[in-house]
Amino acid sequence: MNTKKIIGLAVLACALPAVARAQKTAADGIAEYRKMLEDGNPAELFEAKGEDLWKQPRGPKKVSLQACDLGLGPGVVKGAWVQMPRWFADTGRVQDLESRLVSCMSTLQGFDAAELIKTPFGRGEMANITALATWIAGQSHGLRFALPQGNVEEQRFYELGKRAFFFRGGPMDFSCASCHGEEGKRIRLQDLPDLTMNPGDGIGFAAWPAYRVSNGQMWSMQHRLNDCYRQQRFPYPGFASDVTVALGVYMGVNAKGAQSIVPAIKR
Amino acid sequence: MKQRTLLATLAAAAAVLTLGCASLPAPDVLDAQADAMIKASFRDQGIAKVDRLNRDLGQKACSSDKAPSDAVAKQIEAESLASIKWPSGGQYLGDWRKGEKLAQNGRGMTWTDRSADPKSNGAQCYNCHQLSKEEISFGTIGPSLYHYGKQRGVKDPLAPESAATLQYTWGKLWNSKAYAACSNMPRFGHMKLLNEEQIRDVMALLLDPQSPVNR
Amino acid sequence: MFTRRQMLQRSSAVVTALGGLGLLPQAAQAAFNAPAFEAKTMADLVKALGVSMPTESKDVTIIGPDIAENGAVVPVGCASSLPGVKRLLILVEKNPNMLCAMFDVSDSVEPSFNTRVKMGQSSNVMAVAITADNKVLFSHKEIKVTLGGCGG
Amino acid sequence: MADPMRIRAQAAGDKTTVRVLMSHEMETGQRKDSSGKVIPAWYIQEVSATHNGKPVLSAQWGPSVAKNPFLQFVVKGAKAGDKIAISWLDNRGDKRTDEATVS
Repeated sequence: MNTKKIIGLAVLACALPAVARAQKTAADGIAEYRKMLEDGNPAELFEAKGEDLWKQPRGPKKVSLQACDLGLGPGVVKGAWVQMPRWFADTGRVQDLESRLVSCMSTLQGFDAAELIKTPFGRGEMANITALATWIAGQSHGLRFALPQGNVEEQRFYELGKRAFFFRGGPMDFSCASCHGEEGKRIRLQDLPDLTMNPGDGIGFAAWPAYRVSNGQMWSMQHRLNDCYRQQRFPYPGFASDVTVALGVYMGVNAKGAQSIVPAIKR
Repeated sequence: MKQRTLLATLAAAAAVLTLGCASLPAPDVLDAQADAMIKASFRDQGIAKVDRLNRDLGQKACSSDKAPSDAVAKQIEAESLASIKWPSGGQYLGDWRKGEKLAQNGRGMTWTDRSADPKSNGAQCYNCHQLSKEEISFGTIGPSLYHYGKQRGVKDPLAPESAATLQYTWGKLWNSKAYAACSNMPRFGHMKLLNEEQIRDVMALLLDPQSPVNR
Repeated sequence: MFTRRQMLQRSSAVVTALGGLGLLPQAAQAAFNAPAFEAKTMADLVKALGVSMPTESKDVTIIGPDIAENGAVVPVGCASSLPGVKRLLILVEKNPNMLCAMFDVSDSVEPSFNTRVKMGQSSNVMAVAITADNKVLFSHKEIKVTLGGCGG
Repeated sequence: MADPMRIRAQAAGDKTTVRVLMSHEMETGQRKDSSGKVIPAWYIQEVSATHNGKPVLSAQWGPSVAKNPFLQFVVKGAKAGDKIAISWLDNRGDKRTDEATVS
């Protein structure tokens, strides 16, 4: 179309060293793209749904989740996300937000926990758990991660999570650390946070749940971990299984002080 | 009443005692617990079976934030080098155009892939490496391979002076651990991620002076 | 500012009220122009819209990033500073059907709209403005769609 | 019925910026499911807006508008307390209207 202008630009661009140009343009372009998406994150739709689900009487017992204890007392939502996973006395387990929601939905509302856990992501009650997690996590927007480590089980889960993080296996010899064990690396154009430390505000553990642009889905941390393991070419991790919770403790404790920006929007 | 209070006090003290005494297990106990936890947490899905969690010597030795001992690293490298299958008929090079397609393709071997046949897999090169100046979307986990052949002085890949580079490159693609025990790079030949023909195509991409890598 | 819940409650109450009165605004809308949305070329598109081929104009603006990290969601905007614009279109040249969105401009809104489109590959993206006196003008920009992630 | 929209309408001077998020699949009709069957097209075709009941905008969309669509536009003359209502209609005949108060 405007051939002259395009040629002009091309000539100008060629004056720069090829690689440096590609690098700068790509990084700037991606930053510009991400900025344009910030205003109007479809995650808001899931937050609104999650808030409704929290307050609605639901399940066989027709009660709401408002008596659910997320670690800060029954019904306290604000601040809960940045202190999870943590140990819960009533279940005697270290739980992340989603495994805790499964507990509350089964004890308070009468849902069958085993059924909930085997529901695929994005379907039925699992879609509801994701929406709930999105709203609950969003209520800690701007707060800083401070997972409790006072209980020995919490400490043990950190150690187990660390071992899981470095566990190398599968046909491609990948571990979590293959991609997330060093600073400043990326896959294609996507920056990879170093999850062995606090990678910074709103990065890594502090950026999920997030709306995934690539498939238009809302992804919780459980879903994020599940797909990491898929890409790692591992077998299928059970929803809320110990390995996923332990990894949550490892990454969450490492992220101490990082500010949560969730719900985020991601490629 | 008094007795009940006493009992309660005792119970509370016992609880405190239990908690207070509870301490973190020793590192080797934690190692065993982690292995058991991992085993219990995964299940088969499609082509991704739980036997993928059974680690060989190298995978096990490289499953920590600490590097393996020199002796173990040497053993892994020696065993890996010995395992390399060199190309049939000494033919190292295929079609760089097919190689570029493979380099762009990051698919294969996940539980959502139907088949584990190498023909359905990509070589994933761009995920971690820069290869050409045309493709700006490349990863940085591995070093840049732009001008890979050119920088190694490969003017004619079939000339005798190119033989050592050809051999090393084939070996690296077949079993990267032959040259670095804990390399992040998959073992494409050894783990049957790519077949010989596909590796020849990737070789051509890296070494043919006409490929986008060396142009 | 209302809380989200208040807003949602309001929203659903209003739906019922408007629906009951038969006042849902879409009743007033024109029929969907299927041929325009099925057009594969600019010639087909202008034919479906009953207008002439567009000419390039700096009075029409297309907004978008230079690079899209993912083609599934690409933020784009169209605007015009021309008086008497009655329609603004967003087009992606290399999509199977090029027309993405068509906005009818009234006196009560600014001739400027932002939305997000899907792009199958890197392409020229255009904003087209049609004025009340049937002038058809456009501007364009190239948006590069990158491959990302592990690709599996 | 479809999930509610998120509508934010913010006045600055005599102009109100309206941002809308709609919950919709926006299926193109060009994708196949895992068994190879084409997933039928399902997308919003018509969008309209009213300001205190008076139509101010109508739009037609194709399936290449992104999933969970976002729309931003500016209404002239709207002020705090006014009502902005948005409606959509998809190719299956499903529809939804939501309203927000200008802040």
